[in-house]
Amino acid sequence: MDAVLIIQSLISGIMMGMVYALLGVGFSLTWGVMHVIHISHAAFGLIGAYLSYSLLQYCGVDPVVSAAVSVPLLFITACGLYQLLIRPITRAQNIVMASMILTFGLAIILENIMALIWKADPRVLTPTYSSGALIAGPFYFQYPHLVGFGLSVLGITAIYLFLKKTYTGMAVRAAWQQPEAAQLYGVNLYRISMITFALAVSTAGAGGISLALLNSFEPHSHNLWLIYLFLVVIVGGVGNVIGTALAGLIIGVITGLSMAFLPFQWVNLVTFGLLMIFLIFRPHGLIKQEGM
Amino acid sequence: MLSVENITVCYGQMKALQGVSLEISQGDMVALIGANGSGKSTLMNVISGMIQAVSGEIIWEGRPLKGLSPDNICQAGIIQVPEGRKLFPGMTVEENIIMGAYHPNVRRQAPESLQKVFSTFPRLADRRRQFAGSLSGGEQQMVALGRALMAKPRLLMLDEPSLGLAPKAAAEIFMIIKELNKEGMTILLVSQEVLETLSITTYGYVLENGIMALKGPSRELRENPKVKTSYLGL
Amino acid sequence: MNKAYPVALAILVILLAAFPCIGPEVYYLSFMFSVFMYVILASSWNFIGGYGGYLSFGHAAFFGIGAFATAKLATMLQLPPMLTMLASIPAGGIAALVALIVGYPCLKIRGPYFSVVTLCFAFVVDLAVKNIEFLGGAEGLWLKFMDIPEKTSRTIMYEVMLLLMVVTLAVSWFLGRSRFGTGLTAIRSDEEVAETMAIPTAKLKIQAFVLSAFFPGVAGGLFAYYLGYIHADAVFSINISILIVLMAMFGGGGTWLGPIIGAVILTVVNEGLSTFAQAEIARIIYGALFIVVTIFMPNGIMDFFRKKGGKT
Amino acid sequence: MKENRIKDFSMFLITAVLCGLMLMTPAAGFGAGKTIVIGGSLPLTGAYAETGQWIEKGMRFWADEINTKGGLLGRPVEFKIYDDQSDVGKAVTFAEKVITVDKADLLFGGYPGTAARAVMPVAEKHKYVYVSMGGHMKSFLQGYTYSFGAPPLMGEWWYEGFFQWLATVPAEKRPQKAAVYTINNPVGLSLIDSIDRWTKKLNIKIVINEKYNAPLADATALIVKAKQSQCDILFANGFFPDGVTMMKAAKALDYNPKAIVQGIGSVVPAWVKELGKDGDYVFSGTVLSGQLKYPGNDKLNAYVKKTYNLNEYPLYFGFGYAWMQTLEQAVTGAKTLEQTKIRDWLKKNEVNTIAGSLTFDERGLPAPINFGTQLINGKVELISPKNIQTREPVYPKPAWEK
Repeated sequence: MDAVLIIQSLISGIMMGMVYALLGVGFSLTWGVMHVIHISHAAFGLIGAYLSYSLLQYCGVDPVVSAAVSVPLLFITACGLYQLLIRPITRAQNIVMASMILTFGLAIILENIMALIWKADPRVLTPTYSSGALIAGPFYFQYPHLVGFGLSVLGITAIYLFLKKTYTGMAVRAAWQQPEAAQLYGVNLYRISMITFALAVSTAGAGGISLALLNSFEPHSHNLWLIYLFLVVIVGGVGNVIGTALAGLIIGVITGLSMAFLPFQWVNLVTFGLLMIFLIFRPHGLIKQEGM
Repeated sequence: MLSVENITVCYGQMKALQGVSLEISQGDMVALIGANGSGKSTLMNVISGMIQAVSGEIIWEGRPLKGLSPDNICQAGIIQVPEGRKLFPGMTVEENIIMGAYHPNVRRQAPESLQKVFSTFPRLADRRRQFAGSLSGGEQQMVALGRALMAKPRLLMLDEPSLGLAPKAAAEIFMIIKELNKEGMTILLVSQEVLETLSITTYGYVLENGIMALKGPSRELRENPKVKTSYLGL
Repeated sequence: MNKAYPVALAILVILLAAFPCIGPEVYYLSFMFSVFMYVILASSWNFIGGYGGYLSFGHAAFFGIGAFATAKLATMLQLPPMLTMLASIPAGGIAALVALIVGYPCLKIRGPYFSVVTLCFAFVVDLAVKNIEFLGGAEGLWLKFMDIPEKTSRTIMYEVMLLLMVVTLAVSWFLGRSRFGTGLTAIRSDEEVAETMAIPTAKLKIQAFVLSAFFPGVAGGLFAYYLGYIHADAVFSINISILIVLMAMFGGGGTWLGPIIGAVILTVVNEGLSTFAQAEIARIIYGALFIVVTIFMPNGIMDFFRKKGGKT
Repeated sequence: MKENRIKDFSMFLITAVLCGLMLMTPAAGFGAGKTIVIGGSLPLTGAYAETGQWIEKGMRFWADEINTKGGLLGRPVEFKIYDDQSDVGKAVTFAEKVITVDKADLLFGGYPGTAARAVMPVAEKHKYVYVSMGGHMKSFLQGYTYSFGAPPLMGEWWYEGFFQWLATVPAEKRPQKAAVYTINNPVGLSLIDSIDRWTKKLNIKIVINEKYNAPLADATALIVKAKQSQCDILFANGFFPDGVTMMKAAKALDYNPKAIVQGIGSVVPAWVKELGKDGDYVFSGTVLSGQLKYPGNDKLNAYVKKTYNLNEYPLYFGFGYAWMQTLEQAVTGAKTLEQTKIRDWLKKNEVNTIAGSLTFDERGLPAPINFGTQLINGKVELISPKNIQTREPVYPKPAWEK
């Protein structure tokens, strides 16, 4: 087994893992802060992907630039959806279950609205640089992967800084760790939940764009994406931003290494098997620490 | 300044508070005592807006508070230090304290307030980067107090500040509370350490099974035979 | 205890059993077959998910294991078609055995982590079946069909599935009232407290998990036979796993009637919608159903009607 | 408690009534009237939605055409199409519904892969003629007598055209080493057979022969391996998503084999539309093509040009149309709607479709049909056999444009 193959496959594995992490980080937040398991999270990611596809196709806007359009758009939409759908179920005895059923329904609706608007044909996001690569010695860094990776690192860093440095971000963490005390110090839980939800949905949009740079997508692709982001979130520890990023890296490394060393037929099996074993031994994810 | 009038609170069929009234005026330090489950924390939470009363009024500086949400009440200047401190365990000491200044009214003065808190509790300044969960009980209570001070309270409500602390730490906390009151802060103190509480407060209320059983100046309450037998163990 | 209640149920079961006698078209038998199947899946998921609060997201794995084990047994032993149906019972046993092995480490994990471990497990089984030729491989397996008229064979399948459903529901009903069930409910509300109350939590959980794997295993065997050709994608689909959870929770988990209501409503509505509306619109209406029900009945349909019932 | 039970029970009754209502209504809708009802299910939503929707369009085009011509046996035709949500179980149930409840006069065919495999026995048991693409060779070896692949999508034949052309290339110019990557499902596996056969014959060494499971998230390692082993022909036996991932990786990693052969990913219109130039020079096969000189193709091309702005009708559109043509001719030929007679007619006679003239053997299959194709300048060109060639293939494949 030679080094070039191993390193090359590690590189692309890690880049891919980070994209999953960006897609997962918002999922992790809504789950941690609001106890809402947001099944339609990946569907919103797919909307981001479709929006940037349309913008590229009809206006020639680069996907990264179009993130600047779709992210705020998703933010506003999510605020409305929160008020309309999520807030009413906060009175359920079991928010986790109620939110899962509700957002599962939402995912079906979104998928079919996308199918009506963009049709069922598969799409590929092809900006001008879509199949170029940066060549460094024997290694190739594919531009779309690089851009997706960059967008992911940027997105995750932004979320991290938001949570760490701003009052609103701190309120999000506070509301999650100790909702009662947070309220006593002036945190409006509904407002914070709305912001968390909207923020999560908009990062999903950015994550969707990144992932669309890597793979083709169809209206039902979100089902597949959901599985990966579930894994990233659980391995990283729910609500843990740094953990999610690390989990993305680890999943990338596992995939990369198994691609290099195993027959391809066994790659997915080994990835899921290892994750299962990992979860059995470290059920709380990489970092068992509440907060970040 | 604050008057609680005839408050009744129900948990399902059970009445937690029944027609409870209480009065606090500017600069006072008032004690609220009672056995476990007598409804002290419930009263605190009603004032803070965490629990809605079935009937009764709460008047704060001439305005009714009923129906306001906790964050609005916080904005009005009523700050509670909850029982068990309820710090944010995954945040550092500094972040915990800064969270006290979350409300936009006080956010601007946060840097100065932070300096002041650190000068009041120098020990916290050394540990500002540590996670709140890793501190000792006494230090945690200081963080909780510091966090409350950041919010510039006009009425500070302390729920069992000495619970679970070593005697020395408890004494220290009471010292600080006394000091705060001297500086002019209005305080409502809930505690099971009846003797200690009644000795630093000016006025006291005694809750029994959700009913305000006794009230009067702390000095008198200390001499009250009923208080003596039930709470002071004399 | 209301005596009219079991009697009414018995009548209902007899009516269902007698349904083929009035000579319905084959489709109705097949459709009822699939309704029964989902009732079995949701109800047996409910043993561990509803009563015990351990939300397994990989229950399709046991369904699929049952299906493939049945097909494999049938082809390996050259069973005649009628015996193939009986082979679904040992196949259910195999599913239960797998549940025992997997459940031992997995049930130590709580909450959403358990859900994800079971999700991974379902993928591992799915991929293992596809990759290992012996287990069926990616080509899938064909089953021989009975040499009797179609209507007769579908009637037999219908009755067998009905029988399996009655057995599953009897177990479910019994669970809800037994000490076993009470123990599971205690685990759901607070496992640590349950432990201090000397409830053998580990044992109960494993038993419930194994039991909840057995019935889907048998149902999977019958389903394989119903399809005539099985492929991993058809029986291990993540959609089936999620659907099972949703059906149970939709109706109201932790009650024996909830999963039945959830399974029946969702199956019937989905089938009905496919008949009446344009494909995408039908799916959108179906999705909206979940949203409306959750908003108006956030604790499940059962709970909603219980409360209404309590008030009147 | 008693109150609760009664409530529970009433819930039960409500559901039962609801259930009954749902089931009764559709049965009432269709009478034996004058129209000929052609029923079945298609995956209109879910994973195979794209395929299903194109098939539906092709079928509806046929129906409009025949209805304007005065119908089938003088009766107008009408479709009863259910959406099976890409679920095999549902496809089977709906097939039974169409046959037993809707009492459809004819059954229409389905889509590739597993669903067709499960519906074929249903058609057989109910003695309904089932004209579809079938589920590759294995499904036609089960002894069904009512199923016809007319034309079939046969993975085992898929590369025939390409290999026949490759055999005409002088030996020294042929590729020497092959990398074969196959998606691990019935479609992918059915492609391997012809590769094995032909590479032996043409003396091409298979250096890499691997399977992968969908989803293929990243193809970097696959391409690096092929590149390092200096494979000069790449067989990417997969669907659209993994096909795209592989093409993008091949270009980014600057892997330039003499030929890239793709399974069925490159036959959908999205390939050209989405990949543009990067999708060029890919070899594949086809059963149908708008460029073949069979009658009807021009008409279909004109229609898709007008309606969908496509230069050539998509494969699955053509399939939908061709199956209906077969069914139409069988019904017209047998002059009846009796299924067994239609079947017997099909076994004995020839049908003329947009895929040419077909006669069926015992298994319900025509003689192997396949045309080699290559994408050149965003257009699917036929390269083999020689008599239908629309363009000389571009070989070896030019290096990637950077």
